[in-house]
Amino acid sequence: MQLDILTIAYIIGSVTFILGLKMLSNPLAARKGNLIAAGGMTIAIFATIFLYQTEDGQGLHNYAWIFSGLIIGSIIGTLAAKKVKMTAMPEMVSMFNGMGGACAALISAVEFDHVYREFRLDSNSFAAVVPFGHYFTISAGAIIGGVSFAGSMIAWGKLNGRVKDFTFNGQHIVNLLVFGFIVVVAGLTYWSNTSVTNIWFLITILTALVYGVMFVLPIGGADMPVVISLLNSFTGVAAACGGFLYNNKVMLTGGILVGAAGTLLTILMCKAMNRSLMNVLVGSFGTKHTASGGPAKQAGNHKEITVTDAAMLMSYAKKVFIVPGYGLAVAQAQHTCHELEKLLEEKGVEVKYAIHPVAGRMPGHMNVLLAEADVSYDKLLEMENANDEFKSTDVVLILGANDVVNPAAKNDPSSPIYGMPILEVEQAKTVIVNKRSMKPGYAGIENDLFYQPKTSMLFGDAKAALQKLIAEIKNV
Amino acid sequence: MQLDILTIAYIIGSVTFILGLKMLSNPLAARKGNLIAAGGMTIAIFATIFLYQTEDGQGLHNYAWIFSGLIIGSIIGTLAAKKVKMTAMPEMVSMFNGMGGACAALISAVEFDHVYREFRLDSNSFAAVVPFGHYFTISAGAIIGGVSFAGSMIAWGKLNGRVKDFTFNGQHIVNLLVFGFIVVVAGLTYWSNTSVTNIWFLITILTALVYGVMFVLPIGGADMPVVISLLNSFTGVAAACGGFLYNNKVMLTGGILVGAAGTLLTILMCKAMNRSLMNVLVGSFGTKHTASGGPAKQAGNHKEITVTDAAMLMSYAKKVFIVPGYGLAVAQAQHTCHELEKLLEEKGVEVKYAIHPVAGRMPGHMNVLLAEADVSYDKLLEMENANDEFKSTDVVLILGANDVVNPAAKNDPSSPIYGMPILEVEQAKTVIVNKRSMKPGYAGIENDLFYQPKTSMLFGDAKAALQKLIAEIKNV
Amino acid sequence: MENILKLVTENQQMIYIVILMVFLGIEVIGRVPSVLHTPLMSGANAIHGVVIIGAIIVMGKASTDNYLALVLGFLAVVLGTLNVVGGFVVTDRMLEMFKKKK
Amino acid sequence: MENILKLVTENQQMIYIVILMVFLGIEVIGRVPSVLHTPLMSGANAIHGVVIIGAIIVMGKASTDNYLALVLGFLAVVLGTLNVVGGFVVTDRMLEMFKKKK
Ligand SMILES: NC(=O)c1ccc[n+]([C@@H]2O[C@H](COP(=O)([O-])OP(=O)(O)OC[C@H]3O[C@@H](n4cnc5c(N)ncnc54)[C@H](OP(=O)(O)O)[C@@H]3O)[C@@H](O)[C@H]2O)c1
Ligand SMILES: NC(=O)c1ccc[n+]([C@@H]2O[C@H](COP(=O)([O-])OP(=O)(O)OC[C@H]3O[C@@H](n4cnc5c(N)ncnc54)[C@H](OP(=O)(O)O)[C@@H]3O)[C@@H](O)[C@H]2O)c1
Repeated sequence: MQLDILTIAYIIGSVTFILGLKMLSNPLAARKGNLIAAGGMTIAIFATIFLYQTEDGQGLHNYAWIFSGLIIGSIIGTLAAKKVKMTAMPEMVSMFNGMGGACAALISAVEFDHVYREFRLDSNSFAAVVPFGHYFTISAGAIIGGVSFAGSMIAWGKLNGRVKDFTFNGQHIVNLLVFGFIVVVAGLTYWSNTSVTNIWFLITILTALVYGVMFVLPIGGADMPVVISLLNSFTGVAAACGGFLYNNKVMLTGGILVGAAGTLLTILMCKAMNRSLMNVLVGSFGTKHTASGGPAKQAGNHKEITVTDAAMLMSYAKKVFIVPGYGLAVAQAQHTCHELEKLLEEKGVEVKYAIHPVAGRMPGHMNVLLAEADVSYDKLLEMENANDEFKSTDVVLILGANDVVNPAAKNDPSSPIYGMPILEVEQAKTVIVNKRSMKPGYAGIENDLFYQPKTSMLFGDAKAALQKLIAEIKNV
Repeated sequence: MQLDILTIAYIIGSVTFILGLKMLSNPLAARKGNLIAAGGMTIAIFATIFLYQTEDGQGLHNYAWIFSGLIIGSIIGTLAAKKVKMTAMPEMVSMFNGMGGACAALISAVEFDHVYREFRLDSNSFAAVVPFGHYFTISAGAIIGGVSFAGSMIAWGKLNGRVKDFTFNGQHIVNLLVFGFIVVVAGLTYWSNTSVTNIWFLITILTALVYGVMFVLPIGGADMPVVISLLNSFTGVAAACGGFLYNNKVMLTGGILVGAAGTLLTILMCKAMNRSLMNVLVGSFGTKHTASGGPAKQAGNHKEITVTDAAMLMSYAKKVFIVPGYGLAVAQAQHTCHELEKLLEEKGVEVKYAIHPVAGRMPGHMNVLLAEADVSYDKLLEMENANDEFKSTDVVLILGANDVVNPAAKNDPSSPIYGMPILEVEQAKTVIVNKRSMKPGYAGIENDLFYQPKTSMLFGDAKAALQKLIAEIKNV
Repeated sequence: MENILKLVTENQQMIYIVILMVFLGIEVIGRVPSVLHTPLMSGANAIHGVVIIGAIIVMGKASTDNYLALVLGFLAVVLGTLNVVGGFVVTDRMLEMFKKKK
Repeated sequence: MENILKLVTENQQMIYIVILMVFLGIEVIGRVPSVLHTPLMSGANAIHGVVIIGAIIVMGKASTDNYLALVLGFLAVVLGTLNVVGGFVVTDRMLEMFKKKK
């Protein structure tokens, strides 16, 4: 009876996960989908706590531990999630993903301990008593969870600047070797004498952690969203291992669902950047070019524009396009930007935003950022539509964007970003670029646009520059 | 070993069904998808024949019967499918669907016979010895299969004109009563004395057949595609019952897949006609209005046009739109129509086709028809695009279409087709309508378009009229 | 009530398979263009012809002296084959026409 | 080889569930607009937090004197909860911003 209700709770959980994920991929229903999945998760969790029975018909105990764990986790989780700044979202997601991976690895560790205590005295190897399938799920959960945990931590560190890119020659071969080593050690754990089984298992987990670190280290910071999505699907698979272990359908279905969806999402993200997953993982895209590019390699002369001139130009324009980028997010200048937009509109200037899908550091970053400042939705143009309109635009104001307007993506086949669709701002009459220096953006490459006759630079922090612009325009 | 391979064959079968259906809903991959599903089906069938084992480990026998059945079915099926005319496709599909339903019902009948022989002597009712779940699947398979078979036959008859619509007052209440009767009889079969169990079961099946007939009879002929799609999903569920019965995963998954997909497809079809499923099933759409409409109710005067004048008009037009409809298919005039198109193009006239999604008697009917005559794809405009272009069109030539150009769908809220999107041909300069008389189309309602000053009628069979037109245009 | 609940646990996996299949059926069809409705219907029609497997099992298990079962089973095999073979062939013919368009 | 084949039959239903789930995951994501990539990633992230259920089971089964298991299990519960709660809350916050657009 009790178990039957648990089964039903699990079915409800699985169904809400599917529904939730389905709705999450539709802009209008996304928020409701998230809530539905959260509701199903809550049902599944409490059903487990109160209804679960072990094979011999006993309920769970250690309620004090369980509830304190739940309460502590909920409080920290809620606080962290509520406090994090919008720009730090991807870091937060990476962090939470790491926690999930660690959880899966810990479960496997406890389960291993359980089996180990039972058998270490009676037999001389795991292989003799533990079915391979059972050991395999334990081991896979530990390894995948460990890789996901360590990788996510590195991704987190990279996103907030604590961890720097690190590459050396032959790194991918070393990584492959480490991976092979894990497989060997996992085999040794199963087949070696029980006196050392636990040591081998410990080595398995440790090497998995090392592999996680080495896997993510060489990948450029700009590619972290892709990596996080991949690690996300790893954690899903690790959770599914737990589902196999306990023959628990809700873990199994939830884990596999995320594993599959995450893998596809990873591929879709790569496609949006016009690159292959292989290229992201092995290409060391971000790093190499930060090294080779850099401010030394200036290709020509750029010209500057004063705030007064910029204000004049924009006040008398018919149509102004604002191109927001990562710099706008860093400067937290979205509200000031919205102010400028309103001011110009009052003066009869038509103002629109051109949103590049990968501007910023996470997909949809600019949409979220500008929504935060209450910029109205119909002012935001997607890349294709914006590109159609630049021809009839008088002034394009670029606020802290760089790679997404780099014409090298169109013209220079040797450029690492070649093939990425960009905002073709050079079709407009005038281009004003606001950034703090001539330094390159995340891809670490020079931007020809800045040296073109149409373009003038307006140096300074985005927020400060916008404030000055606003003051000047009010005077015009 | 043998059974393990069978399991794998079934998994392959299930996967190919999913893949096949997925590909079928994408125009470019559809044909490949159909072949993949067919391949999976072949594997599953032959694996069953050679690898299946009963619970006591025996293989199947009666190979001679099985193979002759397969061969006879294949030959008839292939011949029928190859010989059928394009316009008769929906009838053919309905027929095949009925065969599937009958097959499911027969399986249930044999299975019932099997159980009955085993228990009739030992016990006094089925309820005492047969688990309810087992009986339920047998009974559900028989009933659903029977309804699907009988309904499909009636649908087939309606489509080829052998069965006429038939309605009486309170029909839907009678149908509900019949359905209730089936449920009662199915219950009696289970709980009554074994001496009469077999009689009750026979009555169950017979009433299911009656219900299938009565269910489809009142529905208008034009709605048959929707009904067939619905019966299709019934047969899917009946097949899934077989899957439960034999704990056979490939039948279960295939059946449920088609059941779910078919139900959604039915709803999508209704949406494409801007009606609800309820309205289709209970509305008796086609019938009522064939009765109330009809040639007597002419709303005004129509004018005719001679072939010579029509030929002149079209030869000197800049842009001509052809609107094909059911009449073109009936007259098998697609090749002649293509000839006219080529002739006009030679004369420098721009010719395009406006394709309404539900023109003809099956979705995509016109696309298939014109493709058969090698009309090039980019000449076919979908409704929305065609509607944008009519304004700049000199002559619209309507060939055997009626309901899809009826302005009542836009203007007359009391019309049964009100709300259906139509081709707005009255925006063009001139409209020429070819049909054989002033009779209404499938919905059975008057068409105001024919009485408008812009419109002139060119009476006659579509093929004959087109041939005359071609001859005249050659003379111009 | 308790019996029904027990059925749920006993057939847990089946229930999962059915639910997932329903979701898949709906997802896979998603938003097809109405032009493809007929071939899709006919393709789905061919797939439920999988019921032929049940017919083969029934036929193959029938004892050789049970003529009722033999005849009904034989009929079921023939009809099921008609559904499968006819369904796939008819769909292929229809799709062949469609492909020409490109 | 034969053992592996046997595993297939024994875990037939599980295999079906896994395969169907993979299909569903792929179908459901389909073609999302790139604007939704981040919230979708974070929502999926919250869902795999279902691993918390494993942590609860481990914790609830650990004997009260096995401190290693208790401590590791407790840690697992805390981390799993972080994943679930943090994941859903962060996703909700993100989507709240998106909704404002309309
Ligand atoms: N969105 C995603 O999902 C995603 C995912 C993976 C990778 N990426 C990558 O991230 C990049 C995004 O392109 P992007 O054009 O948005 O950014 P970007 O190319 O990284 O350029 C940002 C620019 O902003 C300037 N900046 C920094 N702080 C500023 C401040 N406080 N005020 C004004 N300017 C400031 C920087 O120049 P100064 O230092 O001179 O000020 C920098 O050149 C692309 O390479 C994309 O492929 C994005
Ligand atoms: N396509 C689908 O999937 C589908 C599904 C369900 C329902 N329907 C319904 O079917 C109808 C389709 O509209 P439609 O405009 O294509 O056809 P329609 O409204 O049925 O009209 C066909 C017209 O063709 C004429 N005709 C018949 N034989 C002819 C011949 N040999 N030569 C010339 N003309 C001939 C008839 O008039 P005469 O008798 O005067 O010649 C008739 O008025 C709609 O009501 C639609 O809702 C379609």
